[in-house]
Amino acid sequence: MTLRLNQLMVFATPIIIATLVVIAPVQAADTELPQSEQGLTLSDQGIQKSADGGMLEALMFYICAAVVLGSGLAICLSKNIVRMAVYLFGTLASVALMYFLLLANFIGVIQLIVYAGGTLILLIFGVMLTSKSPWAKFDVKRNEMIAAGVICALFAGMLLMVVVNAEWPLETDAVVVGSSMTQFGSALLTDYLVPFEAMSVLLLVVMIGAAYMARQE
Amino acid sequence: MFEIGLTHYLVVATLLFVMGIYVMMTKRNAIGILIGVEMVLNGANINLVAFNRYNGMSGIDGQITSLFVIVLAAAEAALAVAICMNFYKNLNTVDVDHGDTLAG
Amino acid sequence: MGNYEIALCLGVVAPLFMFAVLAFVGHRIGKPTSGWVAVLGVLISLGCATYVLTGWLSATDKAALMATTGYDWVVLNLFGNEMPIEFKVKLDGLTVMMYFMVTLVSTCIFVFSIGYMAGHSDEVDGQCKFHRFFCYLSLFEFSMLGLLISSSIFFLFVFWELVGLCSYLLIGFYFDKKFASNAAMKAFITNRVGDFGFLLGLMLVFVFLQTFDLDQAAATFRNQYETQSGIFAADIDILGWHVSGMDLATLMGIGLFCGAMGKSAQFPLHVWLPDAMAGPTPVSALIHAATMVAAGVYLVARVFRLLTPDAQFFIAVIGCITLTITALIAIVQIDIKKVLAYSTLSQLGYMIFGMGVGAWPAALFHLITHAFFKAMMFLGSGQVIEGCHHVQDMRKMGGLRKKMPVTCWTFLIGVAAIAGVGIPGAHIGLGGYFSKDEVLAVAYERAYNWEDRFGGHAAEGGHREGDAHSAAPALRSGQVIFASGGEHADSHADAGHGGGHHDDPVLAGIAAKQHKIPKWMFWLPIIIAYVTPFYMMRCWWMTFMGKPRDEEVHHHAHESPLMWAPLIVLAAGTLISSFYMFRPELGEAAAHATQAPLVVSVDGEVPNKAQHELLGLSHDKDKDPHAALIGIVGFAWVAGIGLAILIYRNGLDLAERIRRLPLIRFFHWCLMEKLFFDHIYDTVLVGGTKWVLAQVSRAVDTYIIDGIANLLGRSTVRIAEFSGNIMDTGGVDGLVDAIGESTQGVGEMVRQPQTGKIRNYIMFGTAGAVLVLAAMIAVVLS
Amino acid sequence: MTQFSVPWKQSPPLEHRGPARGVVALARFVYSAAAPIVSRFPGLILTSAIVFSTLAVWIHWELFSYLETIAASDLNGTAKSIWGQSLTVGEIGAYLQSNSVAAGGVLKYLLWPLQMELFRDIVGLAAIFQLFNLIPVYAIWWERKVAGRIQSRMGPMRVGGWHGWAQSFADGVKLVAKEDLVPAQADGMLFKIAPYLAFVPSLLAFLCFPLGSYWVFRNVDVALIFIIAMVGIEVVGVIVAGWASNNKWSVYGAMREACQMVSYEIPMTTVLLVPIMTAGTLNMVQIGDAQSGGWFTWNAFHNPFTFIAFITYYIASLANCKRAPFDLPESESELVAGFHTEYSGFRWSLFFFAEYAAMFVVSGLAVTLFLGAWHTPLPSTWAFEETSLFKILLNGILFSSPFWFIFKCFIFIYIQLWIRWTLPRIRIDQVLYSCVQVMFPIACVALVGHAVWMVLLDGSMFSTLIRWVLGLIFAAVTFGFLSVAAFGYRNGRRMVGYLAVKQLPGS
Repeated sequence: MTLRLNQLMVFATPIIIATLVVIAPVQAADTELPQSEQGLTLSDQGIQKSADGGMLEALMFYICAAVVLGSGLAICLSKNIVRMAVYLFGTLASVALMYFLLLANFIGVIQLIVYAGGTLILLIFGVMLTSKSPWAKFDVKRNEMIAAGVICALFAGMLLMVVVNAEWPLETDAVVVGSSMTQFGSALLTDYLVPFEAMSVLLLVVMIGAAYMARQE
Repeated sequence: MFEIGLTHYLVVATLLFVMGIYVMMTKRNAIGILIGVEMVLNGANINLVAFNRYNGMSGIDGQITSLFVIVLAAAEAALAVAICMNFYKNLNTVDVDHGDTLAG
Repeated sequence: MGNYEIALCLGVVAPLFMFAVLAFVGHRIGKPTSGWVAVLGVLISLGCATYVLTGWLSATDKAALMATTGYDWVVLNLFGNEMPIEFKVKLDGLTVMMYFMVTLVSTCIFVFSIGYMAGHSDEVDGQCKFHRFFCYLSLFEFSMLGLLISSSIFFLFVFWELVGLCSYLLIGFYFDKKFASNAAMKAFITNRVGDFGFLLGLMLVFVFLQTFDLDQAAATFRNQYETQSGIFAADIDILGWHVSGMDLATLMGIGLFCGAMGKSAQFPLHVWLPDAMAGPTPVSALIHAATMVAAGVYLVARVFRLLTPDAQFFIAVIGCITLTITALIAIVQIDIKKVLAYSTLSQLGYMIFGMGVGAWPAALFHLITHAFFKAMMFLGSGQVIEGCHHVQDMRKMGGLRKKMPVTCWTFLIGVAAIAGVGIPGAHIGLGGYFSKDEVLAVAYERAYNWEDRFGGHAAEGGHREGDAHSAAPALRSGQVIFASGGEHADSHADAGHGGGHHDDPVLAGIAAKQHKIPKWMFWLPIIIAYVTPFYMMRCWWMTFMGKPRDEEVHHHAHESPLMWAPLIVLAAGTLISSFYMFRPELGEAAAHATQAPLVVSVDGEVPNKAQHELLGLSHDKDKDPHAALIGIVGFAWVAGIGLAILIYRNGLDLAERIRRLPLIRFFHWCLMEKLFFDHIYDTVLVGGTKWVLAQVSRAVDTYIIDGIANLLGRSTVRIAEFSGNIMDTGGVDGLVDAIGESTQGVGEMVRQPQTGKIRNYIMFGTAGAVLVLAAMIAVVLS
Repeated sequence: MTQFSVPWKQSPPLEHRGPARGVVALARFVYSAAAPIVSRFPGLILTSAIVFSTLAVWIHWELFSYLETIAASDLNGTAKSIWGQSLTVGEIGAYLQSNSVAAGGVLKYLLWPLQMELFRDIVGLAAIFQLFNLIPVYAIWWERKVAGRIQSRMGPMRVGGWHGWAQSFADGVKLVAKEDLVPAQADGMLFKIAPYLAFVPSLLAFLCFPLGSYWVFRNVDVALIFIIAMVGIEVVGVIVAGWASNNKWSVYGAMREACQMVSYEIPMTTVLLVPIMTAGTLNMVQIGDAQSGGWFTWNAFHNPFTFIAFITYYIASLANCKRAPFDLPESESELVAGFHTEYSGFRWSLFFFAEYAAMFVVSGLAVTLFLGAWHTPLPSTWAFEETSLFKILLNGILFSSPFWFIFKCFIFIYIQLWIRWTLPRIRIDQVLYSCVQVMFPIACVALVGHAVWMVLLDGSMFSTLIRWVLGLIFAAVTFGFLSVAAFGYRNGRRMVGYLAVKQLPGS
């Protein structure tokens, strides 16, 4: 009977990932419940925490950024399409965590349910439908990779230069109350009604078009 | 250092964006290019939400725009996968370099 | 929402639900069952209608019931002020009565249809049309009830179009037969003509009154008249024709009436209704006799408060013409359904005429009674047609009394009702006896008693309005409005008994403008009142009495219980509706529906002695219109029916001999040709359009296209000579070669980056972006 | 250990090294020591485990609120930061002395760390995690018992003494100890990471899941969408597992799972909008508290459309946690266990943890959104004033408590098991047909109809009538079911034999 240590690490893994989500100020926007009813949830300090307890937020942010950039780099370097999809899952999930950090809960969960739950599965599905050998590798010529790397390095350098040196006049550290469902609903049905309807029409068209294109003759 | 501001998020967004472009350039698999597109869109989205958080006002315009971006990305992915399947049906591969039959 | 509103809405939605069920799974439900599904839907509506009716009749504070809650369907921002289009349930006596009538009649007709369509819904392109028929019927039921409960002209128009659509679908139900589809198209297009006028009127309402709600519109209208603002202050040019004030208001009223003209087939647009008989007979009974064609009258009743005296006079004239010519045409028809169709037209003419002369409750009362007995007669004719296997020619019938007794006697009740059988002087009679009598009584008032009723005290109002003649009637007119029906005083706030409006300057100005209708507009309906019994009796006698003229038709004739049971119900409805069941409610509804500045509503019931004194009317008997009418038209039914029996007593030969008489022959020919309306329309409208189009296209073809072609040809020849001799041999070749070479070279050069690989394109694009960014940064830094 | 000749390179068997050996020894020791005890007092241990865990959470909550009162009473009442410097031990001690609490000297050292949010979160996480582990363990054991009953056999009877209640623990120990096989042709990294991708989301779904109006670890305003997203993300692990196994059956299972999940999330989310519209919020605590007025105020009975929505949601949720009759991805008979054909040992058990946790989650959603979350049929307005611990307990038993929530959830889990062991599996095309052409239209009808209902006749006499009628129908059905079950239980053994004979061919 052989036993491997990494099997026992499984008990640590979910705890770590869970703490990521948990300690993030997810519930910042939840201001309806009075403080006494919070029970185990400490959501009543969510907002102040994002204001003064900067250490934790910084820690969270750096972890998220590390996961985003790490998995992005992995996508760049990987040659296996399914692995790329799984790395993309890491990217999407940690971007959702970043949304939580930015007090955009709704966008975060929408990112999770639409991107990670829908789009990603669609991608993997497409991979399964279109791959002949289990993992076909399409190698790129080295000089192409070098050229692409150089161009992207230049691009990134310039963009970073702009981003870092720019004086953002709007940047404040004001405590912002996170978005609430009410805001979203009213905004979508008043100010953004036309884009909203256009979006629905577009989704219909895309559905029909995709079904038409992917049909089997 | 411990004070996370707008710039931190913008840097992350920029790097993600550029990585997406790199993926689009160097992956010959059509789905790989699609993955690159998704990364680019995510980078843009982080910008939107970050500006919305740090502009000192309590509006949610940036978040709504990013919501639209996400929806569009889903639609685009569905259509792109359909295109990939047609590509595969016609050329029997998903290598986009074989898609140059119209090149002069 | 109150329970009554919920009940009304439920009654409207139930047929819609059944429509959805039949539309989606109808073909699975099967042949008899889908019919019963539709019947279930309409039964729900009937239950709701009964609930509301009982509640209404027993209600003490009806004003409270009328106050219904609405929901803003959409809010238009118009001229800076917000104008909500509100969805709101209209709940008043008229709605309740009509709702009950429609649901009751349509329940009977639905049940009848199950028996009727069993033999008539043949397969078309592989699928049975049975469920489709009931699908359409349910949709029609929904639209009709929605039309009744909608309280804003906008939604009224929406449902209006919906019933038009249903009538189109149902007339063209046998769309595989040419005449049916043609009739459907004819009906639809004719209705469009009317609805165009309706739309114009709607736009005027929208622009000037700036509300679609009926009550608000009426209030605004009255207010604008008082302050001489809004539409009365308007002053516009239409195609150089200068229109202003009262004329514009009149135009608005006439425009709204145009819709009614189309739907209820009034004089210029009446041609579609006879052809609409191409549809199944239950459809003719439900849509083209009882409910939809009456919707026009209902519309006029609803917008009554927006009508100016001129508009009313126009309506009266139209109704008068319609009822005359159609009744005359009906005399000579031999198709049993055509006879009924033309008599329907004539009765509709009566209603519209009554509306025009201001007999608001009388016209609606006639509408309801007519709905019952005409639906019954149509069902009877359907029974006959079904029994005789699609034979509609009355000359082939006869002697069906033995074969289908129930149909025969119920049909006879209908004939009696439409002929206005009754004992004059006593309150004993059948539907038409009361309702038509009221319409005629009002016409008599307007034609003869007008000055006598109002001319008495010219002195009082003299100082109010300019001319002494018109002011005094104003007072009385105000009184006459509120004297109509006894019980308005409690139901309407500012309606005092009698002299409630003694010093109302608004009303003072009004009756001055009310026309004293010319005598012929009273006498033509009288004559028609003589004609009506004749042709109805002729129809009945030719069908049921006498000896069978076609043996095998007579041999097959039969009737089925599923189909004569509704006849019994409708006959009972006829009897009940005749005896003043609906009358008081309508009289009361008139109080609310006619509170308008420009309207003098004369209730058909002539005031009793007390009211005579109250109104200061002259007491002498010959001024009592009813008394007068007894002499004039009281025994018309005896004459008409007697004449019919006399002629058709034994067979058709006597009628045939009469037809051969020289002058009669000419008239008969004209009437057989329906007074040439179809011919005129075909030649003038259709032919004219075709001719104009032909001319235009021919002109374009000849002068423009050919001309251009010739020009091009000639110029080409010239240029060819020129270029061939001079240019071509000259520089052209060298130039062409040069261009070719250079194009090739450029192409070679440009082709290099066009690798056709999308990744390279992305790369180039990014490189370009990098360059642009670099340039921008350089600019910024420098 | 004999060497089989296999086409791929074989990994050499490993000896225990380092901590692994210690862990194995520890597991052996624990089981050998615990077995005699647990087999003695099985029922006691079973109940006391649940009761004590709940009590522990409750006590923590009391302590936290007590500490909050201390912090509120503090003079320099600055906001507590995570590092917890705001309250020193001395201040706590002073407060305790001022309130003359006995044993304050010891208590202050115990109270001090509790003000650290990290510490609180760790405690809460421990509770959640323990719940998350207990539920699948007992659900698996229960499924085996139910299956046995339905098939007229006994199910596990040995391990642990009373009805083999400890069977799952024994299986767990066995699975941990089994060898961790990775096929040589498989994509190793993906193969190893896939079970975690399936396991972690279904754990995260518990973080925002309220067991009671106070019993929620994170009270998020978007909890509902978060949970649905987690249930949906779980599928990624399954697909990756099926793909990485490099096995035809597994890939089929994975693709089936992909179509099924992506298509069934549409009607499920659509009908979930109905209770959201009713309650007007996405916060599950508020949705639950909105249904506290007795059983006829539960969302499922609000109007016919919500009832339709409830049924539709339950069917869609079956497909969503791939239970029968929608268990195509792991159909044993066709696809040899589908996506986890190649898995063994601990990674295999992770999939089962994830699946049973997902079952609990979807049942919990059904209970919270439709069937009056943690409330009893009695209206909460009759509840006592919570003056004493006894009255608190009485309220919990009579009116609302996590016990009721878990109880309802297990009823629905039982229905899932019932369906699984009763209905046959349906074909994949039937699955997709029933989603796209049956359930999605029904869902849309329910949504639109409910919206119209809310606009037109919400709060009218008519709607109240309808609500009562529906509630009474549901109560009658429930009562009938319970009576039948009671009859079956009273003469269960005879009934079982009777059924067995009845079902025999030729009887």
